Amino acid sequence: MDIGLLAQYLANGIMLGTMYALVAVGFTLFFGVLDVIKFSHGDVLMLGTFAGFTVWLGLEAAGISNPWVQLVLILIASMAFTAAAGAAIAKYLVLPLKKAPPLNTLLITLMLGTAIREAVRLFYPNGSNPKAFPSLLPDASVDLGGFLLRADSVILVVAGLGLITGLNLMLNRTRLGLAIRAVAQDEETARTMGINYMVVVLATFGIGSGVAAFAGIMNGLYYNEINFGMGLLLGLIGFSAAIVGGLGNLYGAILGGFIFAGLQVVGSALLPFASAYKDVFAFAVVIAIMAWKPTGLIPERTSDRV
Amino acid sequence: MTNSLLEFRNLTKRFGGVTALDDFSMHLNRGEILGLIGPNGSGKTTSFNLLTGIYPASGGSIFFDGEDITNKSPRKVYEAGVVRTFQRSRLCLPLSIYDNIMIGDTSRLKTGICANLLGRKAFRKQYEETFEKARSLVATFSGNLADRMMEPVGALPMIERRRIEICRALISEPRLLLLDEPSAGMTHDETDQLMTDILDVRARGEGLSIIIVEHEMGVIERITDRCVVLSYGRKIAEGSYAEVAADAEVQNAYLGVD
Amino acid sequence: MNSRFVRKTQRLTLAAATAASLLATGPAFAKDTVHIGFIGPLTGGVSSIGLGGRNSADLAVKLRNADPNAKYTYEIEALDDECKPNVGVQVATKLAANRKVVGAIAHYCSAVAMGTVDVYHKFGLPMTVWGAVLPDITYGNEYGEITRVNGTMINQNETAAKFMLEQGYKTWAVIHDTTDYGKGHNTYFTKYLEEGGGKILGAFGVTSDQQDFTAELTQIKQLNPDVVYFAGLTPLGVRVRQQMDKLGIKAVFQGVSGIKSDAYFEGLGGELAEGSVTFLEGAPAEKLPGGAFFLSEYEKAGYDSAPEAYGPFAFAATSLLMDAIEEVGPDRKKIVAYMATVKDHESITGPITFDDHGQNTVALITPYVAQSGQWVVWEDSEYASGARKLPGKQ
Amino acid sequence: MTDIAIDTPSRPKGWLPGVLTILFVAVYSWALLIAEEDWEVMGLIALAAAVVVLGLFTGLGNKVKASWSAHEKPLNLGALIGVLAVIFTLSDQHFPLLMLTTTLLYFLASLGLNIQFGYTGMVNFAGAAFFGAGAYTAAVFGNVEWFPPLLTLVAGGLVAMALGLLLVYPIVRTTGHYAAVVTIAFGVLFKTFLEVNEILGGPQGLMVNSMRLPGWDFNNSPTLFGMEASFYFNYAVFAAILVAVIFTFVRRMERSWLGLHMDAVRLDETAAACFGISIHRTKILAFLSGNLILGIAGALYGMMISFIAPTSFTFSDSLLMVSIVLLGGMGSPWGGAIAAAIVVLLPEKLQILQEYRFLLFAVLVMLVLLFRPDGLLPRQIRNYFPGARNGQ
Repeated sequence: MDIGLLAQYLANGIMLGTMYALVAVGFTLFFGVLDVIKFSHGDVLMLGTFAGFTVWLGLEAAGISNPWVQLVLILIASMAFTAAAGAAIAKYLVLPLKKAPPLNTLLITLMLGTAIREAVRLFYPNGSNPKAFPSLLPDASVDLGGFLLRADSVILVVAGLGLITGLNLMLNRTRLGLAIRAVAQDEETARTMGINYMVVVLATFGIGSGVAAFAGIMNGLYYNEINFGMGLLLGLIGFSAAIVGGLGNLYGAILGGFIFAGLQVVGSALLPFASAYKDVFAFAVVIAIMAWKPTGLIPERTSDRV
Repeated sequence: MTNSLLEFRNLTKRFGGVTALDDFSMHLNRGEILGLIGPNGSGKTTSFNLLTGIYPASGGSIFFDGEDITNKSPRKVYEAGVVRTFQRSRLCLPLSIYDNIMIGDTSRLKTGICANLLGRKAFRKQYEETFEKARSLVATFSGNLADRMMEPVGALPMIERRRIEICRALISEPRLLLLDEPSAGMTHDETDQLMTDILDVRARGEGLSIIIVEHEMGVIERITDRCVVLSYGRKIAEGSYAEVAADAEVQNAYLGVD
Repeated sequence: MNSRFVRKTQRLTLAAATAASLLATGPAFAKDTVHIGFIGPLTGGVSSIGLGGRNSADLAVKLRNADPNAKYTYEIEALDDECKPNVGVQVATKLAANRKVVGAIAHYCSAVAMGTVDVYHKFGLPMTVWGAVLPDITYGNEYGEITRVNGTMINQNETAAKFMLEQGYKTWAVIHDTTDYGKGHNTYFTKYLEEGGGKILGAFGVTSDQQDFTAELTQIKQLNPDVVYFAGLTPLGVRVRQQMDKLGIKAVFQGVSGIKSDAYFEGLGGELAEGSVTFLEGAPAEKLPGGAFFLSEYEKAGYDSAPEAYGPFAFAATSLLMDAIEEVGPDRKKIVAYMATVKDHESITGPITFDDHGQNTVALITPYVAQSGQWVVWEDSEYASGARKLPGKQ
Repeated sequence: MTDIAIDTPSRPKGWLPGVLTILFVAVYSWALLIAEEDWEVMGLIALAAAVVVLGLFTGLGNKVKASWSAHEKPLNLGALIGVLAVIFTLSDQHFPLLMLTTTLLYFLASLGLNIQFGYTGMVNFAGAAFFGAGAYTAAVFGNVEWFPPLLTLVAGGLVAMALGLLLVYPIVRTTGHYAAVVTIAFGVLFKTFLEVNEILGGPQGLMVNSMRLPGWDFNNSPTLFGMEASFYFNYAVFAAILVAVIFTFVRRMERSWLGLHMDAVRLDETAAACFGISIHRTKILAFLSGNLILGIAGALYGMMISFIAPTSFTFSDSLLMVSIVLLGGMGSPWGGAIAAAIVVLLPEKLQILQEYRFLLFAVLVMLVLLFRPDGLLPRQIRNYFPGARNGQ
């Protein structure tokens, strides 16, 4: 294969992988502290992206048109909004079901996802139609022999990877991170050590959701289109990525995200049929990986006490 | 045929870096009641889990009735005649008393689709027989429960649940019963009663052997023929209750002096 | 201009003027209410077209109800097919199973219409297509119930191929959606293009809700065609055009009637849309015989969205159906029989004549070009005058 | 032996409450199906609410329950007769029959999911995919001239089962969330595959031929007592009988050792394994038989609506099916019937709700999960031979 073509696919894969990893780390974080799957993650992300979009409309109306200012404000608004939504969901839907079978949490958040999706479709002005998301990043590009390296893609990937690295540092180097890890390790012990359980849980859900919002904005900037259904597939992919990587730790999520993106790119570039088969291919491989490693590639420690 | 029903040979289990059971060898004679004792975390429940096939062993082997059953599936172990109770009660709370007890027995009954769905007459006969069997077993432990066979277990107090759990283990007429802290949460009198009932059932059948993990030393003293003491995954003593109770190492282990 | 049409227009205007007095005195006699159905994509990516169609049909009904000479009061039941075939079949069944409904004006999306024609036939409900362009909808069956006022994609692609070749382009790459709609366009365009000497370098089928076209476009970039021919609907078209830019493909973006909508500009913004080319059957509304009347009435009625490309056809189809009911009464079988005889029937889109498959012949095809954020008829554009240039032209 | 039965047989529970319930439900469904104005539907919903409240607070509900468990067989038969009676009275009405049949088929699908989810605890997020597999099979085999359409129905079930077989390995190996991802991935994969695969109609979908029995095409309108009935009449009667047969089987499955094993596996896999219950066998059996039912329901559904497309079988539709099971009550077949009626009929009947249906049901299920996790009609404790004195 031509080098330029290869580079194009590689760039695309890195882009998607970063996006998926950002979504997947949320699933891993939530699972870490509460042993639950919050399936509305993807739709909360969509909600955050729409919040960002709304802010952009507001800024346009207010005459603030500097793209950098817009971008920063959109990101802040979107991530803050999503973080608040994530924490609220944890408080009012996830924690009350802590004693119920874990599947119930999965179900209630699935239904919440549907509710959010439908609410945006029905109540956001003209919500059933796709929205044109603005291009706020410089569209300068360098043509490297058949491969167009664009400044905006580079910025997005660097920012996304930076955020993941930051998250990792936060988990490993800060007091909050320590507390999160302590709760993930053993809730009882963490409580007795004086960690404010509620605060840690809500913070985790807030952080995880905020990170996902970044992925949502990234998705909007990359495809220049957002719609009420965008969270569903992103959430599904993020979930699959987190599970395939193994719910045990952050690296699993990142690994899973890049594996999924890799599968999609390989599926669209190398398979002899239409590129639309890439999702079929990627999900089929996900199922195969689950058959091979039933608890993911980096498994969590078993906790079924007998 | 040897006299020993069960034999652990150099059984070892490691979880990650932790060695839960270390080179543990012991045997159980036919018809014997053996007490498995030791401080918390000394590997008692782990040895049950290895024996019943829940965890794979990291090393060593288990022989039951002369047959190597190391790393056999829980099902195979059950089929060989080994049943157990659990440290934390593991009944199916929404199900009736009868259902819970039958969980201990049905895999020996006919479970084919045809037998269950089409031949309802034959199934009914089976049902009626097992119902009587389960009911009389329950009556041994708690006369009052025998008339409430169709009530959900979740509505019963903890003590009754423990009794149901033992019924579930006994309904299949096993050869070896593993009791994991059966008296937890019971008063002294209730424990006494429970032990009497178990011995009662044992006396009715032939040659039920029992291994009991128990913290209540009164119980151990009263019913066991022999004791094995574990500490940090290693066997530190073996013998009659009086012997092990007098052992210095055992006393150290329990007092935490080491 | 057709004289009978003018008479009718005057009558309608008169009716509107006297509506107030009529309401004051009360109707002289109680008219029977007749139910007719409308189906189109009212939500989703192509909803602007669907809403335009619905409003236009609604306008036709309102005007007719204000006409004191009409024998019946009409009530329109508008249903949403979401541009999804299965939803279309569901709502078509609902409409057709409702005995009160005597006729329908339906479908913009060809894929949907392909699924529903059997339903109308099964229930004997006369249905007139107002926007779907796939030939097979009328020609693929022998159903008397199905008629169509707008043209098919055959003529459209013939004109398109000829037009683009005249502009001097030599090579094409095709992206089409994998519904009958996209595949049909691809087939006819390829046929006419190759007859005219153009060359297709590669054709790529994509699903109608695909997000990412990096794989297809990367290959297209390697093929380096003069023109990218896109056969699909607006939402997909927006994405393809956008990602072409991301990968630095400079070719002309040529669409089909499916992207002739305002949503195309809402999705892309004027800059990226600039210079896209598309084709639509029929003359633009402003230039149609009754178009000015239609547009002014539409404006007066105060709908919050534009009639879009196929609004006039929806208006014409609805009027035709009501004319039929006035003539033969609210009876499905009789309406079907009436439709078979329609010849030179006046409408705001010009005279309607159904051939033996119920297909109206709309010979005129109009090329449009995206200029400064809107679709402009080619002849009137700065591209035709030479003030602006399509990509790849000197 | 102490022998004090809780319910003294001196006062046998009457069949009357049960029969009256059937009568009421039949008349009610008839009224609901033909109601056209919103106020009529609203009134009927209010009536239903009133009856539920009445049933809960006056003990009437318990009477019905007792009556049903004492005379289950005749009353179940009575329910079937009730459904058939409603079908006959509506025999010339296309749309009400279509809705009734759709409800019946969703109910059927919920029975399949119930085996997997309600009994065995294997949540299946690809219900709509397996339902769709049945429908697509019907489309493919229905076009083969020599293939008997009745067998098409069976083939639909078998194909859904065979697809289930592909997933069985990962599914029995994984548990909980990991198992969830397998079915979710499959659901998405299935829909995407249909969309990109042009042989099966691609995104546009496929025509499905009608159901035919020897000498009888279901698309013909039968003549009843000199009146021409709707062709949906055929499907309604057929679906009602099919539901009755499969309902009986599912009930028997629940009330057998198989059902007990499924419960044991759901509630405690480890304990079940320690008592010799084969987890794999139970799960495979549950998953495959559930899929069989889903496939059969889907095949008949496809034949009835005569046109299918990938967008009919999306993840959201799977969720809707899971909602039916949850709303009705996990493991409660009758609950599934009520929930299916709510999920199918309500949005059709109340046009205002049509657009909001997914939102409405999502919120409803959330409320159920939070406040009534056992569903609208919670599952009763297993009674192997209801009505029998033994064990009572």
